[in-house]
Amino acid sequence: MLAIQLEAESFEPLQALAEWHQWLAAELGLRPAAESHFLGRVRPSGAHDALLTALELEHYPGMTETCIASLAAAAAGRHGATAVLVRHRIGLVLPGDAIVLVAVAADRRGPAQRCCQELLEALKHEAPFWKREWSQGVGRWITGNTPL
Amino acid sequence: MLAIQLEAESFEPLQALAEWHQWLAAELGLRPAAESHFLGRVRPSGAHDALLTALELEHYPGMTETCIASLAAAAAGRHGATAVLVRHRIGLVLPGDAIVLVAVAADRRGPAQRCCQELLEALKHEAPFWKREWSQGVGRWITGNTPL
Amino acid sequence: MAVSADPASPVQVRLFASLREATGWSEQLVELAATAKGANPAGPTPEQLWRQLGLQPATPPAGVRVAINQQFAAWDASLVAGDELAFLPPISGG
Amino acid sequence: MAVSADPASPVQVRLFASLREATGWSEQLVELAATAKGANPAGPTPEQLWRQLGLQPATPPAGVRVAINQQFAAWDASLVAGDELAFLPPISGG
Repeated sequence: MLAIQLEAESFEPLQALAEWHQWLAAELGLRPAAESHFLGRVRPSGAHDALLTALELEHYPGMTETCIASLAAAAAGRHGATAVLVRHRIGLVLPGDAIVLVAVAADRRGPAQRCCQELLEALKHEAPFWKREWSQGVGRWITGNTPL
Repeated sequence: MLAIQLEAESFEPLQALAEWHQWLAAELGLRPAAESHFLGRVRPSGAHDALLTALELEHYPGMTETCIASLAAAAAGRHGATAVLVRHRIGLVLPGDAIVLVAVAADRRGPAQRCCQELLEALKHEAPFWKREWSQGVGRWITGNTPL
Repeated sequence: MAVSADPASPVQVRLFASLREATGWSEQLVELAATAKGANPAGPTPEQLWRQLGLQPATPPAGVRVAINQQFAAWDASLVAGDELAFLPPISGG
Repeated sequence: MAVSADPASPVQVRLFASLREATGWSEQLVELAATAKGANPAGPTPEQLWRQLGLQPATPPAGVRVAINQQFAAWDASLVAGDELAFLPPISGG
């Protein structure tokens, strides 16, 4: 069970989790024994320690959504997870704002944790997103990810 | 920064996370870049597949709280995590109800995830809690943990 | 479908992020050059289009990836009429 | 403080979960037997108290742990007057 959504505006991660819980309860009739969540927010400063005005997230409309869904389905299948939630920001994201939320429900803690972790790495390296750091009116494309 | 609490009554995990977020924002002045959460709920059936009426959690008042705090501080120190939240039920817990919530905030995803995972294992094996499964009026003490 | 590309059929080429900014365009319809067709009987490749469009550097950098019809593809895949080809600079999501 | 236990000093012994149920009591003040003291000049040990109390099985099972004053301790640690000693069956938290 996949719930994938790109968010063009600021979103409240706990609200997203609450909606997901309601949906899971309605679909499954019971609440899963284990959930692992990851929440990422924009840092106040960028790669070169300059204070960030915003982080811009470009994506490939169509391909990005499909790609996330297929990465999520693959990770869920590999780990036997029951349900996966992904919310990912696009557009201009302010420091402190949520940029990515991944949640995995499973019957045991191991699969939930491993699936969540693996899917996050997959999103970082395989889903078509490009980050640009805006600082003092200058935008700089990021060519990699922060170290794990 | 540790926030440890034993819960004698049913608690709402997202509400607990919301309170923690408010506290973190007030204490830190900014929201951490990475958060990893784990939420465990009581399964509908027990070790021998019998439907559970409830799971009972006994603890050692005083030692359990101290022990969780020291495990949390050690895990946070080892991984350089910024803050740790632990909420753990005691008493009778109904199927589907939250039994444990662990949340870790850090500057990067790796430390947040690893600290959360490690602390959960430590709670399972090192914090004085004892589970008794109640089914059809009979209570059975659990002698181990579900496999990872 | 083993349909060979009509040399005159356009392919929609899309660029993103730093590649888009470096060239100043985000999409264009590209007529497949006859030379490209000649070099690969099964249809021109993303690598050939990269050169045909004069994208820089002439040899595609290792971090740049290719998508055909919104699926990751190889640099030596065969393009057919109507394909959507995208060049994707190094990904940084999550 | 290297205070040697007064043989007549009570130790508060606590049992939990399955151990509590097997014995039918959860805490009691235990006078340290003179024999236990004699066997270990530094003070009696949790293992000696386990035997003195007739807990079963006579050799403490591998999964059972000891806490002294609410800290995990060794089976051969020395108890002193006023200590709180707990026997903890296998832990299953989280």
